[in-house]
Amino acid sequence: MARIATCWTMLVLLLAAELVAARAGLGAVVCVLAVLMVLVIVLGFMQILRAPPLAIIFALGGLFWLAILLALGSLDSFTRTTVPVHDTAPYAPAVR
Amino acid sequence: MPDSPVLDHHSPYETPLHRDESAIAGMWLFLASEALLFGGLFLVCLIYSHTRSAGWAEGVRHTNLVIGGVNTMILITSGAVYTMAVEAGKRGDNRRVVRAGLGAAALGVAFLVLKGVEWALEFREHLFPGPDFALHGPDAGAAELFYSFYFLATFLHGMHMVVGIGLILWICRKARHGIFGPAWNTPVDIVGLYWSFVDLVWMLLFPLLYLLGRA
Amino acid sequence: MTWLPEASAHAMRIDILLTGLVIISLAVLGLVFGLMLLNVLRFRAGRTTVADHVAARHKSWGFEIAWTSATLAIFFGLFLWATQLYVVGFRPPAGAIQIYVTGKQWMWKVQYPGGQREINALHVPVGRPVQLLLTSEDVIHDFSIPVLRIKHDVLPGRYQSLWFTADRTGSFRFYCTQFCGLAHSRMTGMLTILNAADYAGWLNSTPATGSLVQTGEALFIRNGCSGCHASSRYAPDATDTSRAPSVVGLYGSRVTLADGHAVVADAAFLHDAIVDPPRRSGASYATEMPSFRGVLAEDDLAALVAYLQTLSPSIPQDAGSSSNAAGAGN
Amino acid sequence: MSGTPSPAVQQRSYLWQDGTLRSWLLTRDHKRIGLLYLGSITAFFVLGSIGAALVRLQLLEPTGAILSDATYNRMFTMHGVVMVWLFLVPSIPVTLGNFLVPLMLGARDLAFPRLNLLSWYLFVASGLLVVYGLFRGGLETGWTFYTPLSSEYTQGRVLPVVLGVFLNGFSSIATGVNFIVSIHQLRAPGMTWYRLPLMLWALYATSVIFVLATPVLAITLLLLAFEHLFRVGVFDPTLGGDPLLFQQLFWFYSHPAVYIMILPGMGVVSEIVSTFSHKPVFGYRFVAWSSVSIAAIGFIVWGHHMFVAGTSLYSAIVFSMFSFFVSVPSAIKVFNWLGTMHGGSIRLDAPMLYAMGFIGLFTVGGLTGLFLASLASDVHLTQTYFVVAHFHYIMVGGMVSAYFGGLHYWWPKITGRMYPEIWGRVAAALIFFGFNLTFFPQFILGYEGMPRRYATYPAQFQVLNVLSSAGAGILAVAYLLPLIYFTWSLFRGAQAPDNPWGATGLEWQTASPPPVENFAETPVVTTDAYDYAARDGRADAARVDEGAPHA
Repeated sequence: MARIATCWTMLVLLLAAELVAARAGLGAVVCVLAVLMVLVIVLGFMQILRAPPLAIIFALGGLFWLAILLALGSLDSFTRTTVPVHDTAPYAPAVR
Repeated sequence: MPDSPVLDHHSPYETPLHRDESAIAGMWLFLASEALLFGGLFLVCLIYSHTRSAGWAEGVRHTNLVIGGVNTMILITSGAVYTMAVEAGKRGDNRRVVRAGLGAAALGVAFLVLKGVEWALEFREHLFPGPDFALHGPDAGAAELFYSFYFLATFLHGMHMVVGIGLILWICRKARHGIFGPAWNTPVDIVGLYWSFVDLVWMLLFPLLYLLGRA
Repeated sequence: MTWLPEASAHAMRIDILLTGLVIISLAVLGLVFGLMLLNVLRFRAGRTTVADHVAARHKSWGFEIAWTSATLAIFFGLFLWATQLYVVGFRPPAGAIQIYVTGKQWMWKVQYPGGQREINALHVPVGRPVQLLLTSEDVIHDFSIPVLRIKHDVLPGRYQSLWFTADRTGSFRFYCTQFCGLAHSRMTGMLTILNAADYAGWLNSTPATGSLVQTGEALFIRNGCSGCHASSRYAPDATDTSRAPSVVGLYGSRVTLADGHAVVADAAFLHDAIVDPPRRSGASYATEMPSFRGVLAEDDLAALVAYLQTLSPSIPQDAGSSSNAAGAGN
Repeated sequence: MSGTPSPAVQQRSYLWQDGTLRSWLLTRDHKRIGLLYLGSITAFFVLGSIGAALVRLQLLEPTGAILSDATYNRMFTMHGVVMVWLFLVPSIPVTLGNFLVPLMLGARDLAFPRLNLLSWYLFVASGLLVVYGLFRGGLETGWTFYTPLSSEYTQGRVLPVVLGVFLNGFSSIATGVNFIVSIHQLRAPGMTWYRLPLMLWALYATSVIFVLATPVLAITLLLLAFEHLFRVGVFDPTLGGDPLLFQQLFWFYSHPAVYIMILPGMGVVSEIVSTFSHKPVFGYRFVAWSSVSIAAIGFIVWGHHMFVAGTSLYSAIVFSMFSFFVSVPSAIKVFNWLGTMHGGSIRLDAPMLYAMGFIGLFTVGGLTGLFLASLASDVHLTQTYFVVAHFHYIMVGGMVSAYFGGLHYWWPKITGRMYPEIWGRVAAALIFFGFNLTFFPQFILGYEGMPRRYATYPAQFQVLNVLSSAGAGILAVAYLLPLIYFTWSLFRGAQAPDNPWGATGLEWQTASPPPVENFAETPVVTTDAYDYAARDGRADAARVDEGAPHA
């Protein structure tokens, strides 16, 4: 019971901190706080440390593959040079 | 998922503990799978919020922070309340499982109602991407991308909420018959994992949809 | 069937790479099939005594490490070789002729620096670097020139670059190789590689922006006519009349109408047919042509008719003798 | 040839105990669910083959022999969608895998029997949705659904097809979760990880991909459905969205999906090669871990589908390098199978012929994969018939051969009947020949530059296309043969002994067909997988007990 109350309080505090950080324009801090909230839920509510060891393996595996998806999936977008086509395209039809 | 405290003779397990551990591990594996489902959305967000940051932030600034914040509080509380049901299940206190479960489900419904109100407001403000999209200017395209993401992400999360509420009600019905006890409460546990996961996803979506880029 | 020619030095380098790959593949295939055959011949059941199971099991590490590292080494060499040839594609030389190519369901529109345009055809000089700047008006296409061993996807909203230096003259096909809808397989054209003098002559004889014929061609595309009427002599779909009659050679031909009588498709007929589409006898097309009354102004119609006339080069006409000759507006 | 099995066998076998339709449709027995799957994917295989047949008939003539452009486009889309999601991806895992995983583990059932049944219903529902979409209106986007063609420029039935594939994904995830948890939790006493049959290692690796890649496909299709429904969305180029992002997400699933299709085939081949060489698999641990590393590396190579798509140079180089890496474990497997045959005592029964066909054709497919992993040559060859030939060598030459090999190998166990051996060999040889005639010319076509998905083509390509279509005709006959003689063997085949091939796996230690509870008593494993010395020793001992002279 006390554990749940503690976790709930921590989450509420983190949420408040998130709002403050967002107002201050600290994007990175917001991200860190969001990850902390996730950790509180995983450790406090889902009690992953008391789950069978297999569950921890599965959770870490999911996290690992998520990292692959995000890292390699964004690699192209972040290293690409794009030449956008504007309205003044050279093949603008001759009339109108 | 096991549906009774005893093993029937076709069960592949040796002991009930063996069965319950497998069920919990299986649920975690399913949640890993779910994480990658939302992972696709996070990738979309990660890319556009950097490559099209100006318009994306403009979209973020038009979301309803009050409703979003209240909803986050509701979900935090709902998660905490359902975790009480899990604790009660471990003690075999079926009445508390029902009460906490119904409380968590009610909070979940409140979340969905508020979300619906928020959507209605956004539709009225023409924030749904399309020909009569409300925002104009050079970055309007990226703002529309943001709203495509916003509506799909909240829809998908909402669907998970609906499934979660359904599962909680199913647990409550079972608990009313008093079938959970210290020896067997795996379904309560498993639904708790799912409900916390839905919670967890929102804790990530909330900053992405409402906070990052607002200032 | 003739073997695919190489029309650039890059194409030759790609072929050398491919030859290398083929040789490696044949060697490995020979090894695999050879060993399989030898094993089957040598160790058929009943031909040998049962092997010593236990002894065979623990000797594998040496072999495993050997063939793993051998494959790794070969693969890494191949990777470097192929990558270095690929990187070239990202570095167009300065001073290349820049030609804009726009993909559209289902045609290629090509525009030259001097304002010349053509459809489903590309003329380039031999020996000079050419850079194609590719974009699309709708879906993703892909511009592929097999004789040059290059291709690139063509995306809406941004330019892709594809460059080459052709080193032999001739006419070769290019294709759309990214599936783009109904008439994907008809989105092909001809690359003509000319020597310097012929290229200059071709540029001079091709009308630049603003001629009546060019205006007409633009209208023909923009109003959707080209979606149904085959209009290109270069594309393999020149005879495709499943959706609507071809307009290639239509001008000056005899057309039998639904009420039975035949007329010669002259300029007046074409004009009226656009405003008030006639029914032909015994013809059934997948699409029905809408009326363009009120959609097209009279000067638009004049331009369209002028363009259509250029598609019947053998018929003497008021507006020049072919699309390559100067149009009526010049 | 004997008639019906003895009453004793009937009573114990999973096939005969309670034969009502209801008991089949509500069964939680993994063996019966495997058979339900077998029936459904056979139907989809036939459907997809009809699509292929029409495509090959059309291409007999440069101008297109029988179909309009629109119908041709629908047919190759139908062929692709049905074959990939309704046949190849499920094939070995859901039929043989479902049947064998518990038997090989020495377990009574999979970890979640009801989830298993649910996955079959999801599969059937998804199949019906896809078929509905493809036949009521049709779809002409190719199986890859590239945006914006599929979202904003098609009138086709995008939604039912996409929803069908979406549901199909959840069927896959359910199967994957079931297999992974079963292999972790339900191993018989003594069955350590390094005693698992290689089939299980392969299925484990496959399941990892099922569970972790499929959800990304699901979300991709959801984004696509959103975009198609509202004609605006996150890939929309008119908003400055990136259509390539769709391809990134799509291939994040669809490239690993290639390994979903091929890994179980490799597992089957490992079993067959070992059994018919009567020798343990050479380099067991390497083969086992190569499965896992294929699954893992398979996740980081998807960008090689996009070398000409307009991605960045860095991304292309990184993905090309990883693509070369992924072929190393495949090479390890091929060499180890050859090592297994060396020094064995080889019998060339039909399953072995299929397995050898797999090794040969998969090698061709893998080697031509190098042409496509190499950046510069990929530019020339991609999106031509070279690619078509390459992946058919892997998928059809490799995977379908392994599937048929596995069906022949375990048919006695599944049904309790032997198939006619002569016909099995004839079909195997015919498939090998017909397959090569169909697809080898396509390598040349691709090099010559013939683009894929063309309803019409320049006349210079006709000769090779006619050859290819002729091969397809032979292949069609060759695929019909097993269908006929398997059906025949159900009624007239000889009674199968418990272990007709002299194999070592636990599945061969129970009756053919197995009883409902799989094993009369839980088996205890005391030897490594493929320990023929121990098995032969036991068999000899049994013979001595019976008073037979010692060999």
